[in-house]
Amino acid sequence: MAIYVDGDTQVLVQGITGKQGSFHAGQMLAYGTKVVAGVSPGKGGQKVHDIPVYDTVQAACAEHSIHASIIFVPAAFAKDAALEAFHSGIKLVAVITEHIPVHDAMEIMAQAKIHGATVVGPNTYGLVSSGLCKIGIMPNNFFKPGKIGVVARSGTLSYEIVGNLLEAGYGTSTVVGLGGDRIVGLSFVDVLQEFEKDAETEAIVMVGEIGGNAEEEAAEFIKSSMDTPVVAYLAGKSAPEGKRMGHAGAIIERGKGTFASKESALKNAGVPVADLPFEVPKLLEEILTGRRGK
Amino acid sequence: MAIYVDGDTQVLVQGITGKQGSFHAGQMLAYGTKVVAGVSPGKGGQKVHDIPVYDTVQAACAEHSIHASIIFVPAAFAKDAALEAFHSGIKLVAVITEHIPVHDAMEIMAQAKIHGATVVGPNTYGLVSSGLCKIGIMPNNFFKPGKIGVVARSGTLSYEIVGNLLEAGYGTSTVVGLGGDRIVGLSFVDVLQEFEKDAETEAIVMVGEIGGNAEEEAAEFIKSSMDTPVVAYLAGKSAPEGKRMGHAGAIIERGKGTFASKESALKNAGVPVADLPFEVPKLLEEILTGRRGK
Amino acid sequence: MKYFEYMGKSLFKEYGIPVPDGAVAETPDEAAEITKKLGSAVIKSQVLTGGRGKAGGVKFADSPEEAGKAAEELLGQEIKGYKVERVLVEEKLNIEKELYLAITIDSTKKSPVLIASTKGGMDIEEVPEEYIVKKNIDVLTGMEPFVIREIVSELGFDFKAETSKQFMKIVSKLYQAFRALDAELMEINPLVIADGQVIAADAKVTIDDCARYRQKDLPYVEEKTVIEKKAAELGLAYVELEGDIAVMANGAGMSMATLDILQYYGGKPANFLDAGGGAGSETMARAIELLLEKKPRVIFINIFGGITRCDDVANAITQVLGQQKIEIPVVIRLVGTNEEEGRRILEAQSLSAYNLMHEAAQKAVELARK
Amino acid sequence: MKYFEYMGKSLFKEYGIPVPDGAVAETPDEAAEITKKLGSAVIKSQVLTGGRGKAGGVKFADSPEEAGKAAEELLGQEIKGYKVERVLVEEKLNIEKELYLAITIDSTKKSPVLIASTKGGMDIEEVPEEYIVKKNIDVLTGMEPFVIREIVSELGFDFKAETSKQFMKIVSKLYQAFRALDAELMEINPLVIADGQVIAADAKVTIDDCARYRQKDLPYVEEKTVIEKKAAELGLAYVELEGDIAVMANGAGMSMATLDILQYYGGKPANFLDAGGGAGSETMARAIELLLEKKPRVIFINIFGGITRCDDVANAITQVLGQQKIEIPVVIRLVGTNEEEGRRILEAQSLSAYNLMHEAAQKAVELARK
Repeated sequence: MAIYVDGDTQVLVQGITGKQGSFHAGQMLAYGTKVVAGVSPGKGGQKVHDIPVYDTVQAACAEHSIHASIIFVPAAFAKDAALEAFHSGIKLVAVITEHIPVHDAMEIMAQAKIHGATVVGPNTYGLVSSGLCKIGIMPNNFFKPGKIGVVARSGTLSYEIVGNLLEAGYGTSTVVGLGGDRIVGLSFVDVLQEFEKDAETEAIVMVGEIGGNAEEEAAEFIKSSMDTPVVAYLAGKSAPEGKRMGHAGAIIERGKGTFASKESALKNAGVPVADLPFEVPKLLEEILTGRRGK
Repeated sequence: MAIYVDGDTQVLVQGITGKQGSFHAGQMLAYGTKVVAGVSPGKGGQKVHDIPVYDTVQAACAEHSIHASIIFVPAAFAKDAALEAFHSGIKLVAVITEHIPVHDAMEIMAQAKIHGATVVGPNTYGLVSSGLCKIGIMPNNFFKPGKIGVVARSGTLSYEIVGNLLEAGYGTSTVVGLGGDRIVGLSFVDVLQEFEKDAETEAIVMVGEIGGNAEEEAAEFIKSSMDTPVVAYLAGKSAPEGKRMGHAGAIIERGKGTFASKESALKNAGVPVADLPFEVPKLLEEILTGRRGK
Repeated sequence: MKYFEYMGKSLFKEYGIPVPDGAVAETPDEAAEITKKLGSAVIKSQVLTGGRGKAGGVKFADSPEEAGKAAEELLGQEIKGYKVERVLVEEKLNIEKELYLAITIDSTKKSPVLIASTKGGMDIEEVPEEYIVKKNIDVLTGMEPFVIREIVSELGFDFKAETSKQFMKIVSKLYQAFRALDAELMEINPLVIADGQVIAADAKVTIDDCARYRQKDLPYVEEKTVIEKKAAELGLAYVELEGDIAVMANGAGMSMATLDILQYYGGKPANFLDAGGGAGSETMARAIELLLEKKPRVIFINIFGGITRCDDVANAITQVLGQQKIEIPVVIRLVGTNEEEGRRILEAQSLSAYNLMHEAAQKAVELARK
Repeated sequence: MKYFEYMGKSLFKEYGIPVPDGAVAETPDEAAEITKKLGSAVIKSQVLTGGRGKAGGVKFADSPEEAGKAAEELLGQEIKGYKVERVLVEEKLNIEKELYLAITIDSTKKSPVLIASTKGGMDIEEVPEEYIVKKNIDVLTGMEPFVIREIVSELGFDFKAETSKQFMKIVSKLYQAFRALDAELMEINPLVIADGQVIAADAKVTIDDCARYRQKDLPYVEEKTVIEKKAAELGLAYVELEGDIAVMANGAGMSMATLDILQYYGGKPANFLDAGGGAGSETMARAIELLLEKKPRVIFINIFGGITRCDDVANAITQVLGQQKIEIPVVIRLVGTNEEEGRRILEAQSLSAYNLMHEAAQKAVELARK
């Protein structure tokens, strides 16, 4: 089992004829994802990796049953692409595009709510239910089936953690990248909630970073409502205060969203926090052994 | 029983300090409607017929449990008043105001859909579940409890029909005024659907008029999905083609929405159509007798 | 409020929708003058009705002289009952293709709807369904780019064609104008492709009367008769008819039913007058005076008071009757809100009112026959 | 991008939000000149940081001479590390009341949020909760009039007061500006009532960098160091730090973790550089050249390829090393998308790459100590 997507999920690629879109459509196919169609206005009728390309999402949906979409179009057109997907009734939309204006992101989220759609990202590597379906840009070889759920804000850092897990013999159930922007569709709490319901996810690794208060909210949720054990890693311990470290969300302001506040909230919720990425498997081992011992 | 509103419905009056608002708040109270609060920006703290007045719907909702609102504010402010009601979670909003720009009406309806609210009107006399709750501007004395449901586009014409029914000994369950504008919240089909579910509505009188295709749609619905008998009266038989008769909806264009097309659609659906308003009770009598005879 | 073609085109131009070169003329000389710059020209009668081409309201000219002559023929003519007071003189277009494009209000879906077709130039209802694209627009988000792409795709246009790009821009701008100007209808038929350019060769624009208060910059077009205009100034809906029984009722439906019932009994209504919407007694008094202007044989007042109060109506009647001597019979039917008070006011002036509409109507028809 | 107060106020003025009379000065003479018209004046240092009042960055003057003197004292001073290059010279306001008003982005609710308080003038975090009104705004419908009325009602303002009406207008216009200009923050603290007028006495405006492509009319403010600016031109996020290990990683989280791990092992990173987001090899080569500008002791490249491809990274490294002689050690960690090809490219140039991040980091720290 897995959350959000599984082996039956049929996927559309918006922006499939672009450099990133075509490359990753191929990678997703190679992973085993059912990429059934692509969209690129003006390129309708072409094929990319043998995937049929349509001019509009509407046209693609008329020919295929599509459950999820992944968006690669440039920032200036990403909002429109997302709305297009919502209007055609697609209920899961992963927005890979980065540098989307924050006002556009707010509109995307407001529209998603009206249409009952789930947005992963923007500025995310996507999500993958290991061995079943990858909707994203993560390297294929690290995502092997297993019982550990992973949810992270940052992309490469998740790969790092997932790589360490794999090294230690842990496969993953589903790995979700929330996205690095200030406004993203899913929160840690949203994803933890799903994992909690997923019988086959035995433990969860949460990869947070400084800025915002999503980790603190997650800590509260874990404390009040979760049974599945959670282990965390937090990036940004060494970041000097007030310096912006690339993500809009990673601004340390007014003493909120600091490493210390996140670490203490999580520890307070019984979540072990790793000092370094490669320590995560060890903490996981400890917490799972403890559980099994009970 | 009744549809939409009953004896427990607690009502807010938006624009309660205006001439129409205060007069009809009093009339509604006199009818027995639970008018619990009024809103008039800048008049918060006052009382009208002993009803407390608030500056905002939000403030009124903080003090009272409000199920429905009736709007009397001028056309230029009506959209804002409706959105205000929706945002405070009010699920039934009757908009009495006429001459609301059609673009505003479209926005009201789009917002109502998002908020899951039902809009009666605009340009309606409202609705009344006889003897239980009147949310509207119809004269009190004609609406006595009974088993006939009435749904109409036009106001005074409904009173005429309801008066004729009363004269003939028929009380009404619920009487709904759809409103005379081109864009209104409820269609004949919406209301017929509710009546069909209402065990105590024995028969329905539908009062249509030329223009639009709502009567034709109703005929189709009656034919396919209704068991409760329906009698109709249609206004506008004598209207010269192409002349606008007051309602934006009552423009005869392109041969659609004519008296003839409506009459034949209804008759085809087994609905008796009265030539004159005062003939409605007779047709009702016939259809009910026929039923009872079965 | 309907606009003349030349006004619609001037609005289009303002919003960046290409229209043919040209100008409006009220005299043959003006038409000739305009044609000097254009070389050859199309001379189009400006009337608030369709089908003007078939009615001979459009002429062509290859010189200023011909243009003057054409204008002379058209100006002053009547087309479907509308007098031609102006002609639009425009460049002749080298038309390759005629499209249809319109945005209007969809009452059923409660949203703006765009209608487009590759078969322009004819009545949209005669175009087979499969050539028509209908697209409801979310009024809250508007004409998003993806919606325009869907339209282009459904029409089967080539995305890369320069004319497709122009078409997309026109769709976007037309919707912008439609929303910004509170339009009920904006129709371009035909939208032509001429020398690689997409151009609005015609313009039908109707603006929502209810929005006039916030569209103060828009021109006002008089479609009404003198009496209709006076009624409009009072905020009342009035339509002139051919009969001899002047009618005042309240509510559009009720007013229509009143005409129906008069006709049913063999009477001929002189007008439709909806005094609904809570008009006060002063306004209603003015309305009754209006009724008298057409010199009817009978006045029939049919009021079922809701938001309209019977006492206001009674006051209006007694006020008019007190001020001027009225030779014709006035049949009154008065029930509803504040009915008792209304009757009391009438009785104080020795007037009486019917209870039942059909009885009153029968009486009015009977009196009109005398 | 943060704006100076004077720039924020000029935007406010454009959108119809009242601001004090005044102008910006770069010299004491200019400050004196402006004060001639104002009579007496406030002289405010223009720096991109808060708390300038407490730091002595605001002075008062009752004559042009005093204003010149005040400006002389302020110009060139440093406030919290920011050099004062301009002062804003403004009329003194006869302040009756100080309010707080701001609109910013609420990440949790994913919508704009308005924050208002009757206790303005101080840090909003020090104002007790009960004096703060927070209102999330529906980004699709905007600042509807009823929302403004709710704000006024929640603040306990008198609806009929003239200042309430002015406040309502300011709220509407501030939101309009916030949306139209792609702002991340628009803060007025204090929003003052002076002589019955509601006036923005300060202005903090931050514009979304991602929206610069569609906000071409807005001024550009340089907040970055020379190297940061060069990185920004490459589309990369770069922050200067104090250490000696130059770092390039991909992804903000990964880049932060890279700094964390270096520090964990006792190393000192010289910078933060996120080469993520699918930058090509050309861009990455430029980025590596940037790292060299700060003359670090070691270069540490830590790449986990996702959208970034390892072959692009390898090509970038070999390209730079092929073009210039680099005296310092380069520690590379390279895994992920197209890893094999990347390693092959490196090996062809006799370079090797680590597999594990912490081993690579330890090596980099070790080399930096030598």
